[in-house]
Amino acid sequence: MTDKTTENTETKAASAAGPKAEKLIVSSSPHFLNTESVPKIMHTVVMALFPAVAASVYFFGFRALLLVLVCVASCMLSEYWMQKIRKKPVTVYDGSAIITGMLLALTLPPSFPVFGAFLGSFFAIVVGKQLFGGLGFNIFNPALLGRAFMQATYPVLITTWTSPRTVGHAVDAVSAATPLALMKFEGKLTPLMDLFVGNVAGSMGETSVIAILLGGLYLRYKGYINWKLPLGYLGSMAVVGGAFWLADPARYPSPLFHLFAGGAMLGAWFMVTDMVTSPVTPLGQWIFVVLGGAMAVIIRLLGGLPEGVMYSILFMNAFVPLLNKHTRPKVFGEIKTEQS
Amino acid sequence: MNSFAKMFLNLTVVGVVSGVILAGAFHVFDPLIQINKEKELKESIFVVLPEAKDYKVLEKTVGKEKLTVYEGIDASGQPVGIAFKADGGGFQGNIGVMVGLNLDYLKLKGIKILDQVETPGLGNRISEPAFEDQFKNIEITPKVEYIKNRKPEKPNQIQAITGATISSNAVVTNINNAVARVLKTFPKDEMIKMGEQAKPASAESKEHQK
Amino acid sequence: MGLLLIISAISMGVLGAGLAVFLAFADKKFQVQEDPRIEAMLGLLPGSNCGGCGYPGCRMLAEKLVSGEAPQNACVAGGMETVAKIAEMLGVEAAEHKRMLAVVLCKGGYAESERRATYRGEATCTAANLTGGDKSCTYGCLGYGECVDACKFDAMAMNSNGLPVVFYDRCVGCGACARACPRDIIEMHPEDHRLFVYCRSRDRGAHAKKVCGVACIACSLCVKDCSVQGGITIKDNLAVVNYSLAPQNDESTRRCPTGCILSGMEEQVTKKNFYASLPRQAG
Amino acid sequence: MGHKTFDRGIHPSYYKELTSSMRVETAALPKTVIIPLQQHAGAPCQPLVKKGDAVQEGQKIGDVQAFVSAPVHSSINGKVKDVDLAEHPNGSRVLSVIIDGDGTSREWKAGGAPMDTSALTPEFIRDTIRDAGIVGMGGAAFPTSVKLAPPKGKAIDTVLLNGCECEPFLTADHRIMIEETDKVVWGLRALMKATGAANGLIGVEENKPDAVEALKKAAGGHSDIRIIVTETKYPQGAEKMLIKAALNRKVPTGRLPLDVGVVVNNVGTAAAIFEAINHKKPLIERIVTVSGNGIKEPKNLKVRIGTTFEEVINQCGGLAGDAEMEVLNGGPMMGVAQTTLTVPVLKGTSGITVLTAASIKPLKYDPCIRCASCVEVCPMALMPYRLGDYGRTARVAEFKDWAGLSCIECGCCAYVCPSKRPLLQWIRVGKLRVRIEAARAKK
Amino acid sequence: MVDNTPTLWYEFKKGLWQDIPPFRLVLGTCPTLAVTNSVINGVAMGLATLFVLICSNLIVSAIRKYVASQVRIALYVVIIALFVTLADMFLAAMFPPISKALGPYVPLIVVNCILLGRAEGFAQKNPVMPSLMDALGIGIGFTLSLAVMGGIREMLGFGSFVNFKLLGEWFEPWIVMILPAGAFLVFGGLVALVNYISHRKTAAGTNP
Amino acid sequence: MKLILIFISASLINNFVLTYFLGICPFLGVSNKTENALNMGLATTFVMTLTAAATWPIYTYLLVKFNVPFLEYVAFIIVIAALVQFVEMYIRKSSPTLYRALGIYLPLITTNCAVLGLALFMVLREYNYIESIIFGFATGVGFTMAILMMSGIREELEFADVPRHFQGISITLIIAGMMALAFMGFAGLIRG
Ligand SMILES: Cc1cc2nc3c(=O)[nH]c(=O)nc-3n(C[C@H](O)[C@H](O)[C@H](O)COP(=O)(O)O)c2cc1C
Ligand SMILES: Cc1cc2nc3c(=O)[nH]c(=O)nc-3n(C[C@H](O)[C@H](O)[C@H](O)COP(=O)(O)O)c2cc1C
Ligand SMILES: Cc1cc2nc3c(=O)[nH]c(=O)nc-3n(C[C@H](O)[C@H](O)[C@H](O)COP(=O)(O)O)c2cc1C
Ligand SMILES: Cc1cc2nc3c(=O)[nH]c(=O)nc-3n(C[C@H](O)[C@H](O)[C@H](O)CO)c2cc1C
Ligand code: SF4
Ligand code: SF4
Ligand code: SF4
Ligand code: SF4
Ligand code: FES
Repeated sequence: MTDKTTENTETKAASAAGPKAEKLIVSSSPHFLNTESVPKIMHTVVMALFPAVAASVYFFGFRALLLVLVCVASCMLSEYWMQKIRKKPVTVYDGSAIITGMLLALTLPPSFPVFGAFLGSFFAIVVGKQLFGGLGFNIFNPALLGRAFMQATYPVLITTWTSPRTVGHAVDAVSAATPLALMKFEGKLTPLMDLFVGNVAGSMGETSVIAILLGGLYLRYKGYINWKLPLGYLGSMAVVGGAFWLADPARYPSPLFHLFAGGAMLGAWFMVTDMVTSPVTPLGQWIFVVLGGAMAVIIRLLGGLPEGVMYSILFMNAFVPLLNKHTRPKVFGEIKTEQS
Repeated sequence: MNSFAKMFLNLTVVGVVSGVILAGAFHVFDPLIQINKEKELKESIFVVLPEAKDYKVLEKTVGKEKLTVYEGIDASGQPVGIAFKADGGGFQGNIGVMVGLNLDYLKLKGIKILDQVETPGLGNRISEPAFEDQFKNIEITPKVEYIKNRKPEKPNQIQAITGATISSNAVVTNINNAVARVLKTFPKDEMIKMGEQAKPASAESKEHQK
Repeated sequence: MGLLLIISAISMGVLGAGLAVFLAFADKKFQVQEDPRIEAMLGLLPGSNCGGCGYPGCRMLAEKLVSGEAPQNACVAGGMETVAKIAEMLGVEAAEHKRMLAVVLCKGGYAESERRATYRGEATCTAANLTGGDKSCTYGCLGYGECVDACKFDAMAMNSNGLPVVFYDRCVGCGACARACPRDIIEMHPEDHRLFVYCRSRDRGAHAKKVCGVACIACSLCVKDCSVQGGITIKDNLAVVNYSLAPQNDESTRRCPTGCILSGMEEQVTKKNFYASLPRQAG
Repeated sequence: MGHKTFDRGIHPSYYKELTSSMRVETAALPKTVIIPLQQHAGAPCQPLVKKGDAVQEGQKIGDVQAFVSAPVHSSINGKVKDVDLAEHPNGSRVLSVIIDGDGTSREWKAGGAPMDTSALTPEFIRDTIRDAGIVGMGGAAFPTSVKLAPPKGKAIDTVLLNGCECEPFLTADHRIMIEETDKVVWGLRALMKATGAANGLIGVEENKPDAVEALKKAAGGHSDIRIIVTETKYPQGAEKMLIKAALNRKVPTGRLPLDVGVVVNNVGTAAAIFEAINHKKPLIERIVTVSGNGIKEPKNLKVRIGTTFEEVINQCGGLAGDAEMEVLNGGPMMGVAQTTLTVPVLKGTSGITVLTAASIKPLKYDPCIRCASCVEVCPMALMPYRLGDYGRTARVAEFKDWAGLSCIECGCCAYVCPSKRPLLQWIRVGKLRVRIEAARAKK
Repeated sequence: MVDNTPTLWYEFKKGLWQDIPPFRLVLGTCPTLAVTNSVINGVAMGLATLFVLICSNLIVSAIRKYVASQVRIALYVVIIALFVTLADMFLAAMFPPISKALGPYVPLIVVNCILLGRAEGFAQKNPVMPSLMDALGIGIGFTLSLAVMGGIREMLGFGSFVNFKLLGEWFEPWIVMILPAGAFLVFGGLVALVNYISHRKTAAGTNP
Repeated sequence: MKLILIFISASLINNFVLTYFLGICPFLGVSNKTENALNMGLATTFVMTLTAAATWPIYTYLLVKFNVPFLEYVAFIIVIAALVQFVEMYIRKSSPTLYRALGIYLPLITTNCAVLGLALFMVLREYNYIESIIFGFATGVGFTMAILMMSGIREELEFADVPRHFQGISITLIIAGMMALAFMGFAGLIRG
């Protein structure tokens, strides 16, 4: 049985209101609600993503801006298109598709072709979101799904990086390695300060820790994200990364490196926290982030791919329904042994 | 007929009949399959040892393991190099490489990827001649190495395939491991001696056919 | 070649034989008889799992039928044909099976009855009823069509007056609609019932009349007009038909001042008629 | 912060300042009252009068022998106009006694000091309470005498007076605690006596410091009475939450406060008990907060039971404007919306809240975005988003399995939902379906 | 036999659309997913299955009267395995590259649900001729389905069709299509397409 | 150590369902409810472990010893069919409740290609006896995990507004595709 959502209610209620209505309204309690709304939340997240977008434009120039625009536009268009052909109310302006587009763009390398960005956005929205019925029903994080699809579709293009253009550095436009790839394949470590500011090669929005933190903390301040999720995820990464580091400091990087490099920050603040695709129960949330963080580090250090954040989140997404079902909090006053 | 007898008969008869049919079929097809396998082996040896026209099989058992190398010989029966298989894990699964080594044990003569299950379009480009050909005349001391995104600079270097560093690395590592093992097990002079004693494969297989 | 043949024949033979012995042994040891009739019975049932029989799903009913716990005419959705088949399979005479139909016992749509408030909330009848409902008549149809949603056989629709309509030709009598209605407006009746009081209001006549033009006002005219004594009675300000007594023609309904008691002949709408009667919509 | 409380819950806007400092005014004597014969949980009363009878203020006009029930009394002097079905604030039509007043009224006063509670017997207290028709005035209107008669083997150690009044807008209890402080404390002592409880507690939310002050002063002489200041949080006033906050005891699911040795009563109930015993006055009037942005002059009024909402509202300046409004019996969180203004004030009517169309919830809702807000606020630790779905789709087995029956209908979940999903309404549908299913299974 | 002729055509035809294996019956999904990264592989797999299906349906329907019910499944499976082994050897001997590409999925025809499904569901209850037609229809339907899947995946994944470069240099192949994920996605999409077409058909049928 | 690696590899990294496409039919068919999925997973795990335990000796002591490798498929399938049938009969007799929950899935397992695939892979990879059993068990665990995840997701989707043509098998396959995308993260985690 599907959700009888808005349009249903509206048309039926409107017709039922009939011609002879008096001036009293009846409804079921509670009668007044708080002022949150889905578009409000989503637009705040869009705002929170601006620092990261700005940083990517600063470091990677015009192309970064182009990619963000292409992704956002194609996400919105895809959503509009799907909702039109399904004859569903068009909800493009609630902002969730904008977030998906921005986040997808931020996970792409600056040199990624425009056509690929379009394809990824299309997949993210149409297959990753609308095929499940749109906002709220998707199982996997659409942006990450789009990224994973691109990773599998154009693995070479998506791992071709350019250096950031900053004063004093020679521009190496052809290709450069990301800090994680340097660590993994060449055993070189990037200075933490560069990572923090974002002065490294990598996906557009993943590079600048400070810009992401700014947005993330703003969201936390607004109360739209649960502190458990980002901190648990990062904490778990730090602990597992730290364990490796303590075991063999020469071979494995420090926990701070894990937190600052790659998609850890963007993932922890904006993707782990995606409400739709994370668990709703406290215990479920803990399991989600702890296992996710650990898995990200393990994939980074031992796996075939340099980046584990995306896969760890997607993988844990698939467990969310089970987690929600089986980690329900204990009902107030519930007693185990029922005595009569 | 009671049901047990029926069951018994059913299964036994089907078992015997299928056994017989399969044995018959095996008898017909197996030689063909063997020929295919041999042809594949021969072809790969001839690829990595281009001058070879025939080869000899040299075997030696060290501990539990049996090592096999193939000595390529030219039309006149003179050895032109040795070939051997190098196996090891790649990105997805096993990568098997046929490696051709110079008789002087200094340089590779060529390689051929026999089997691999790497990602099509990425890792599986190790099977492309462009990659395999890089290994011609590569020095094996101290070790074969790969470098990324640049033209090789040293005589023991090849360039890794972009986006498939792991597969490239696996090929190189496999080769290094196998070369080291062959060098240890089949010292140069012993090899020559063994080669003189062995018969060419073509002769052997003919015998076998009879 | 010969050896190979023999080896494989023997090994397969032995394997096959061993297996046969093993299974035969297991078969003897673990034999449990499951009634194959259950499967066959399931094949006869409509398979729509409508729940009209009172069991959770067709399979359950099949089991109960085979074990004799359910009457052969338990399946309401399958109709006479199914009953006959079931009876045949169970080897008994087909029980009498009267076709049941759903009847909507309220005629106060938008046109006839007043709505005193605006309802805001989930557009289902149960939900609206929880708030008391927006209708002045607290017994009448709320018009949110929960019964229509409950009908699995596409046998209902809401008409333009905000009342549900049952399609005479489609209804299989499963009773899902009656169970769904929070105000008990729908009743299940055998096909031969014709006389219905299309009102559920237990209010006194004056109030009932005030809020709805077609309410039963308990004026007793139908009680007097009924040719059989006690065929129609008044209970709780509402006329009640006693189906074992009252003749099902429309004699007794002639003088009803609000027209709420009717012989249902004219009520038999078929799906086709219903949709044909709708004004054509563009596109 | 730092005050006792329970887990989860919400902090809605309270709007209590509208009426919290207003003294209680006595409403004008109504011309007509409609007194439903069922104003309480339990069996409805049978009428004791018929059309045309003359009745006196305080005269019993309906009663029944059932244990869980409470008699009803006429709240004015006059003549019975009719005994008929009439609109009830719960939305149905209920048998009611309609009385035309003659404009006179009597005094309920007994000379001298209040009785000494230690001189009374528990039976006397219980019988007086029952006779006076006293039911819980905190909302649920459960007959108070029943609560005071615990089954054998259950001891009650604490009587907890509920002065939290966590509903937005409502200030009736607040005013009672300030203006009738002594009556409340006396009522509490009577309740303790009736149940044999050694402790008396009064739970008050921290946003009513003046009430706390007054109560502390009045209870000063009694060492067995303590005032518990709780955090201002909704639904602090729900009895399970209050017991958790005050005593750190958890009432097991499906059980009563009684099972943890507690009886919870509203402060208004306690004051009514004082009047019933000392003044022999049955429950015929109560304090009602009339507030909300749809009311011209919000007030606390002492109203005769049976007065129509219309009359009450008119005494508060009427509705503010002609636009569509919502009139609630109770506060905005738990109140029941009325379809007409001709419904009467009941014993359990603690407030009449009128909200303008613009300030109530919207009609439209969005899909659930799994934001977990509802899970985070549910004081019963349920999973409202899922219960809503199960209720809506009538999936009874799952609804029960996910503990839907434990919902106390506080509405926190629906309040916080950013998608504005009518969660509580769906849960109610689910509970109803469970009940129907159970009834059907029994048959 | 003669009076059976009209239905024989039906037995054949139903496998082509009405009961087309992987999409409608949702049987034999594993090979459908595993070997369809190119048209050739798909067709080879389909033909191998067709061969086994014909043989096993024939034998099963021929011996159906002599089989003890308790060992029915075991027996059928053995018969199927016999023909699969034959097919496997044949491929290895005659078409080594295809044999290599199909890998372990040829032996897995043994447990392809289609074979047992048809043996149990059809051949066991029907005479030889209809069983043959059924096998042909289902087998060809299966082969066609694999070819379509293979076609789409090869086209997108390599930019070619039957190894013939169709899409030009501008096309950057979608590697995902050759990977497991692509197989699932394409399969899912095709099932939806089949649903769509049949929904359209039924809709057209009821509202002329 | 090798045993642990085999376990992780077979249950996670080279998950039979999501990377080798084995056992898809039950994966699609029995994943609509978590309870069913769990039971199916357990039954499959059980049969897989037994299969590994039973086919290994047959391979080693019959097929290899007598040099008749071509009988591999036939011999294996006989053993599997017998095992499944035996387990079915046994459960039916010993625990009717368990049979109610599990029994209906057992015949499905015979035609679950994951079981035969398991035996074939086991031989191909030249595992020894203990390794084979672990491999069988781990494969079953991997199957159980995949089918459980899928069932959880499908239960969640009961309330989702999936487009009509995509409902049922179609969306299930697409979700499987997404799960396969997510599982790609494990690629190369343990080589070989
Ligand atoms: C779908 C997919 C398939 C991949 N296949 C291979 C592969 O076959 N061989 C390989 O070495 N790396 C493969 N990779 C790994 C990445 O491309 C990895 O980042 C790369 O090996 C690093 O090389 P680079 O430093 O040249 O970018 C694959 C990645 C993805 C997402
Ligand atoms: C059927 C029933 C029986 C009750 N029995 C008792 C009782 O024996 N003792 C008691 O203290 N309260 C009893 N209660 C009252 C409850 O504890 C509670 O105070 C009442 O339901 C109102 O609670 P609320 O206003 O929080 O909804 C009973 C309630 C119900 C519904
Ligand atoms: C969500 C919720 C909120 C409540 N809030 C209050 C309240 O603020 N004040 C109050 O007296 N009773 C409140 N109640 C009722 C109490 O639970 C309890 O029934 C009452 O205090 C018992 O006293 P009474 O029987 O004298 O009414 C609330 C109940 C619920 C379910
Ligand atoms: C805190 C927060 C984080 C979000 N993160 C993502 C994200 O990582 N990827 C994405 O596609 N949408 C994200 N969204 C938007 C939205 O939830 C998402 O598109 C839904 O998954 C679509 O159903 C986010 C929304 C919020 C409020
Ligand atoms: S109209 Fe009612 S009784 Fe008739 S088929 Fe529909 S739900 Fe069943
Ligand atoms: S008959 Fe009942 S369920 Fe149907 S629309 Fe009327 S009130 Fe709703
Ligand atoms: S589920 Fe019930 S108890 Fe929980 S917040 Fe909602 S209304 Fe309150
Ligand atoms: S608060 Fe609303 S949107 Fe959030 S989880 Fe609950 S029902 Fe869903
Ligand atoms: S084909 Fe593999 S399980 Fe059906």
